[in-house]
Amino acid sequence: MKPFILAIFALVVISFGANQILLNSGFSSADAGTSHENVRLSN
Amino acid sequence: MARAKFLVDAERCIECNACVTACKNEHEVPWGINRRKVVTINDGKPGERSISVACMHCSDAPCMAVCPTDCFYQTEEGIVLHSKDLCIGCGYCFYACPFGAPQYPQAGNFGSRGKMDKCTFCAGGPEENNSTAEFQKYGRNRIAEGKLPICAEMCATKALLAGDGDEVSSIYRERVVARGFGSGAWGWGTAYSQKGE
Amino acid sequence: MLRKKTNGYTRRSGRTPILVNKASNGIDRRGFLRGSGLAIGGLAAIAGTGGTVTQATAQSAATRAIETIKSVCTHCSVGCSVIAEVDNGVWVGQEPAWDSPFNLGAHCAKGAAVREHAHGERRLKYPMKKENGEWVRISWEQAINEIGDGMMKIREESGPDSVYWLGSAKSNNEQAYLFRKFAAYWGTNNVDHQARICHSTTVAGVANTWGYGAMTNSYNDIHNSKAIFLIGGNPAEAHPVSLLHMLKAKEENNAPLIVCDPRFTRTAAHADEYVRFRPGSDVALVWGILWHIFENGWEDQEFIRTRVWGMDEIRAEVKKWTPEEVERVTGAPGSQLERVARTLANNRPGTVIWCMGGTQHTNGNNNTRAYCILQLALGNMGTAGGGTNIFRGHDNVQGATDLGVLADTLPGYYGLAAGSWAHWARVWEEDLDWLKGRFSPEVVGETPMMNLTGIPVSRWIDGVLEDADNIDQPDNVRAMVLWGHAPNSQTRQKEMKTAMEKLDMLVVVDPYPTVSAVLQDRTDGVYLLPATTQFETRGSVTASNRSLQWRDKVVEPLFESLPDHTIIYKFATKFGFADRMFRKIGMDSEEEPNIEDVTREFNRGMWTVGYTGQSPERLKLHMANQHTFDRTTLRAVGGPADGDFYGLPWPCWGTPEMNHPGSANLYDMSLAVKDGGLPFRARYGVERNGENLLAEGVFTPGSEIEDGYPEFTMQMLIDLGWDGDLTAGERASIEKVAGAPDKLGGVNWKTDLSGGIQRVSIAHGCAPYGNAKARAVVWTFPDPVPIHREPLYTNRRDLVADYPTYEDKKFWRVPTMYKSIQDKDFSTDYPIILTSGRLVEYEGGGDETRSNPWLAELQQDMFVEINTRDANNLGVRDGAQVWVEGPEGGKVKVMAMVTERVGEGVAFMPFHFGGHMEGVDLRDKYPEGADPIVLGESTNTAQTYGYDSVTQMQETKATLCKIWTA
Amino acid sequence: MIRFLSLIAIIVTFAASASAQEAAGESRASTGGAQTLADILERQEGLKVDETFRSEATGNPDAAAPITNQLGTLGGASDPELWRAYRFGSADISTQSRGPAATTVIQDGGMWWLEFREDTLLTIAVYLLGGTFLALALFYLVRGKIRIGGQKTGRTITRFKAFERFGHWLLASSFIVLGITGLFSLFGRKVLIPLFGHETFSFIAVGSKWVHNNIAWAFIIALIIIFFAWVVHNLPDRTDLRWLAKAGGLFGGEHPPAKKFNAGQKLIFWAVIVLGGSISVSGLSLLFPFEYNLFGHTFSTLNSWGVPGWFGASDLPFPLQPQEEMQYAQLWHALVSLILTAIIFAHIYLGSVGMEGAFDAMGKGEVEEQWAREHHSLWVQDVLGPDDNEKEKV
Repeated sequence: MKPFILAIFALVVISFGANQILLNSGFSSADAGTSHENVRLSN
Repeated sequence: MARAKFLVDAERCIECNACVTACKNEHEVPWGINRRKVVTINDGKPGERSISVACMHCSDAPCMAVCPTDCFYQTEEGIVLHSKDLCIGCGYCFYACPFGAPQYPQAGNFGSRGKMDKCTFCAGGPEENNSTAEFQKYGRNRIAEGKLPICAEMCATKALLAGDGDEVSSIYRERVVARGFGSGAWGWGTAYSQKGE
Repeated sequence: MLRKKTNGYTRRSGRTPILVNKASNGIDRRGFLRGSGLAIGGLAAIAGTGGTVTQATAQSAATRAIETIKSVCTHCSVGCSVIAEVDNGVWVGQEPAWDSPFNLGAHCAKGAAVREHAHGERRLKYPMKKENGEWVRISWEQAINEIGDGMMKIREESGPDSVYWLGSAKSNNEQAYLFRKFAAYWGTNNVDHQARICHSTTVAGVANTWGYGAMTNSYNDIHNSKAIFLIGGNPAEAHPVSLLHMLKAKEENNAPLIVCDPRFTRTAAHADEYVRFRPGSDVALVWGILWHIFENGWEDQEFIRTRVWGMDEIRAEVKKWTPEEVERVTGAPGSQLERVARTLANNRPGTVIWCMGGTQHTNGNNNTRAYCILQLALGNMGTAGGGTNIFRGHDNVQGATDLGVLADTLPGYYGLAAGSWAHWARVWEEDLDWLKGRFSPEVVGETPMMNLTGIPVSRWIDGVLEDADNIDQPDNVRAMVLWGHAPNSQTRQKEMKTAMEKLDMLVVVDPYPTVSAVLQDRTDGVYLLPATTQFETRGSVTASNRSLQWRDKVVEPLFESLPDHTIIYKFATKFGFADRMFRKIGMDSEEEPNIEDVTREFNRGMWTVGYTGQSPERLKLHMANQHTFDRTTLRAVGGPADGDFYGLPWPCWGTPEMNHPGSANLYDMSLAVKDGGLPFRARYGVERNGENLLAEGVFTPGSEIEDGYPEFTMQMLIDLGWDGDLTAGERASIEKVAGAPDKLGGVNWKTDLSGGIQRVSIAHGCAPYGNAKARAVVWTFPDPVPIHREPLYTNRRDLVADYPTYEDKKFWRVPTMYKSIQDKDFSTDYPIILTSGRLVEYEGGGDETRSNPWLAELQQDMFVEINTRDANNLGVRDGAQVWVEGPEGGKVKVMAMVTERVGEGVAFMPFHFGGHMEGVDLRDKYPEGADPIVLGESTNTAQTYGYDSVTQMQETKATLCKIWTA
Repeated sequence: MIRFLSLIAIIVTFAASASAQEAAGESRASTGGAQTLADILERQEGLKVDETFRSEATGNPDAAAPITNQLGTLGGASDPELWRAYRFGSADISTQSRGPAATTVIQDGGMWWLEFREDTLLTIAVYLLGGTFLALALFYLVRGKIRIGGQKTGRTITRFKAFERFGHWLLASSFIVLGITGLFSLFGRKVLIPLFGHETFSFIAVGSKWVHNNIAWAFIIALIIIFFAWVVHNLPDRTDLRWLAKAGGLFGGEHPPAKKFNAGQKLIFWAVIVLGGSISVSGLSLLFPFEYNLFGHTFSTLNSWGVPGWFGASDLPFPLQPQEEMQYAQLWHALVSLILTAIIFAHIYLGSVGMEGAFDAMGKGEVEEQWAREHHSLWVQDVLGPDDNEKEKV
């Protein structure tokens, strides 16, 4: 049964990991709609 | 019965983007979200014409039909609004919308596109009229104040008309007659088909 | 499911269906709108927020009332009213200003986004100085003291002329007036502002043609035009709301809209006729049109006979401009110009509109006079629907010009002469000798520095860089004060960088750091002082049509910023003449002068242009009753301001008590002077070479002199026996001005502080300034008859021989090159013509608008427009990065926009960008958090030398460049 | 003047759209190229109307007055013609808005898509999944549990290493969750909202969407693991033919010899790899909207091969507007997922209730030797070498 438990665990880890990565990889519309070399948005 | 409609007079639109900034100003719309946009045909060439596009508040709105959580509703004036509490940001309304009106805080990553945002015809949302909650989620509710959408009200050349459809169309008719040329009516048939009425 | 109107989530308490208010005041508005063709559709269904307080509905109403404050947009010269909704001091919303006759609720992208000023995230927040290369925050006191001491030191060593006071078209009238007065008290004529590089050639050319250098009619009056001839302008982007009025004429009068421009602009996209011509060949083009008019006898002979002098000399010149020659020079086909001429002849009155496309040339004054002559020939002057509608640039560039923030005049265009100084000294109740003492004792030729024209803003860098022996002042400019000026709006950026670094001290007074903060590599001696925007103070502002509007304060000054007049007071105090300068002006607070008092002070002195009747009270009355003014005539129909023209467009003669309505359309002889009518001004004497310069038997209604007449003096009143009409008080005042009985007759309508002479002459139906002809030939100018001259940097070497530029000369204190540049041939290395212009989202140097996220998002990349054919020949793809280099070596790295908008061999760049220098991003040089959202190369880094032969206007519309992929 | 221009344009358009002319016959000419009564009636009946007479009437710049002429600025197209250009996506459009599909002014695939999605797709789902379920139930009743024929040896042999089982379970668990959450978003509005109401369902939907989008990565990873773990054992060979011939002995009779994986398992394997792969790819294009457009290109290729023709169908739509790309991606994703789900039903059946001793393979990894001999005789020989009993029996 160990591999099964392991798989479920991996499942959870991968899901949360993926979500974190995607959230912080510049997919916000603000990022997408910005010409980065000429623009500074953040304050 | 009033029927809220937009109409763009391309003979008049000068692509000044007042409608765009007025909207951003009125509703504090963040960078990257474009409830309204101005598109130009034949830019820089003879025949250059522009129109201002936002949610057309269709009679038979595809977004309402497709929404998996059924978060849209239509007011008595035919204004298509939605509840950000119910919205799950799946993006389906964007795929269904003929005019590309829905906007999302997250461009990519379907996983977290965030709550959909779109033109409300300045009619806010389901919350209490002019409440803080309503303003934060949907922006000002001008309709409840007896006013009309700010984009049309501030249009530099009165090219963008908004309000009761009969009113708007008769105004437009007068113009075309005065002009003696140029039928600039746009999007009417597509957005306001009689289907279901 | 689909058609569900409501569901569980659609509770809408107290909702108001769109049509609820329809029955109320919707009807009459709609009625009006239908008539005016400005119908705004469903908007008719609105309860307008006319009053001062809007009851916000639902919850908000329960807790508070939102105050609505009326101001005026600070971007262009249309003068759109801004309705600000303020909630406990916070600017929370903008409403359309339906009542404003100028914008009827409309705004452009900029006007619709002005509320961002109240956010001011990227504003300059407190005084700063550069210390060993770092920005350091300092207190106002420290700033004023350090700057003041530094200037005193320079004054000791090099004289007052070594400090340059560069003012602004962004000031309101009161601040502009104080600024000019301040420069006078400091003791220099080295004071100037943007008008120099915007419409100075218009002011000079037009004023010397018929008297006043301003828009003769109004945006609204275009409603009456039967034809619209627009040259060198792109109002669809630069003055978007003016299109509201132009399109009305186009649609309702079927007035043909003719656009002449090297670019197929967004305005041209709405034109009936588009004439593409080579940049810098305006005179040739206009003469080409006039050629057909004269050939076919379409000119208005009677008008010319009675009201124009010198048209024969023009005919002689125009005769040379056959269709073939015109096509050779301008590239515009003769057949088209023939049709344009016929259109103009068949549709009268037509209006002529021009902007910086016509003014910014080495022969700009020729261009502007040529446009005027076209209208004179057609007899379109002084009539509703006609006139020269010159669209000014900045919101108050007209006012700042009128109030003399210029190196060559005092407020009211009083020239730099003993008499003028005496006049203003009387207004200021200042000791003239003390004032003289403030100036450098040096003399240039016969002229004392006090009367010597200063260095124009376009040349301040030469005032720094030029060898001191070559300039007509004791020493170089050593301290530069940029008070509301974007340096990137000026050509020769690289030389400006050098100049900024050579200065002892660089002072920037502005709501934003501006490019001045980052252009130079100084490690110290730079001060940034935060000024407020016009929404944080109050005062009057003059729109392009000469109407004055009153701004109320919307919000308190942000951060540590102060209004300009307060900063002026601080400096005046530091220099020890505050009590003298403000002796007639009350104080709102310890250091803030009372704005209304300032208005009243210039009311007492601005007789020449009739800035005397516009008291604060009258202006506020107009703002409060905007709805009573007719949208076309601008005249109030009933109401408290009954009969007035909106904003009392100058000249508004006499004292406020005289209640003159202002003059909506200049030189309109169909109205009596007391009702706003006027003839042409008698400004150039009564005769020239034995020919009469006064009008021939034409005069305004009710004029007791039924012929031309010179400008009024006391002597004239006496001779006419009208001096008896003067009140005792007026006579006393006139005698006081005269000083001695024998000088009494010399007092004239411009120097009489009582306004009596004006009042009496108008009472007798006469214009105080006389009744004369317009002059088509300005014998005092380098080119009495406007002629075509090739740009300094021209790609048409074959034309240089026939149409050479001027000889090099020295004027405005600095040596100026013409021929010595044109003699060199750059056309092989730099084959493409480079021109520049505006974008709708940005304004001026753009520091303000590029800091506004709502605008910045729409224009994030500086670009250059290249014609498709050129692009393909150069191997440039749309969207690619390219280098654009001017013949003086300045180059910019920008994005290519391949388009048909520009013709073959022509490239265009907008001038609003800054913060990049030759490919280098200067963002990190801005003070923390004060960098604009969008930065980009300034076109002026590549733009070149070249200045108008009369006004030193910079040449930005016709130079050369080469382009290659980066 | 403009009327004149548009007239020219319309005439020109006629020449251009001759085909449309024939289609509509005289009547269209009689309306001056505008709608005919027939068109209107067809549209009202929701029939497909040939729009070419409109879509091609978008003016003619070549017929325009040169720019140096009066009205040359209008560019040879009347406003109605410009609107048609907008409407049918043939306009040369620019905008300062940077959002996705910003230059698509009108796309009309939406209605078709959403109707297909909530009618056809749902029907397919019901029949496919329901059908498979019933079939298996029926099979169970008829065939019952497939027991181990011979005497149990009590000895076990290792069938799957821990790593293999890990991969399998990662794939299995993620697939099940994805399947369920996927069905939520598909059936939510029709089934769950009426049950739970809007707020509750929205809450569920938010969660299931989050889960669906993020577990997807686990699925993709697992897919890769099992592919490399088992691909060698799943290459088809001769034994598969015999196995298939005897239908794997599912319906009684001798169990045909098989290696580690019998043909049936191989089919499952490849189904999972191919369909699962396709689901992953279409899923990615849904995860990153408008980033990867799969269908426009595919369709044009298929058209170029004339594939639609083989089925007597008209060409597949091309080019596709951005939104349409996403619509097809969504439909494909759902459709293929449903098919795979059905297949996996069968797999789960056999791996659990359907067959005695099968589950241990993935559960423990150890299988009863006798079970192995019956179902994977050849594999057992590889592992243990020939067995004596075998000879005696023969």
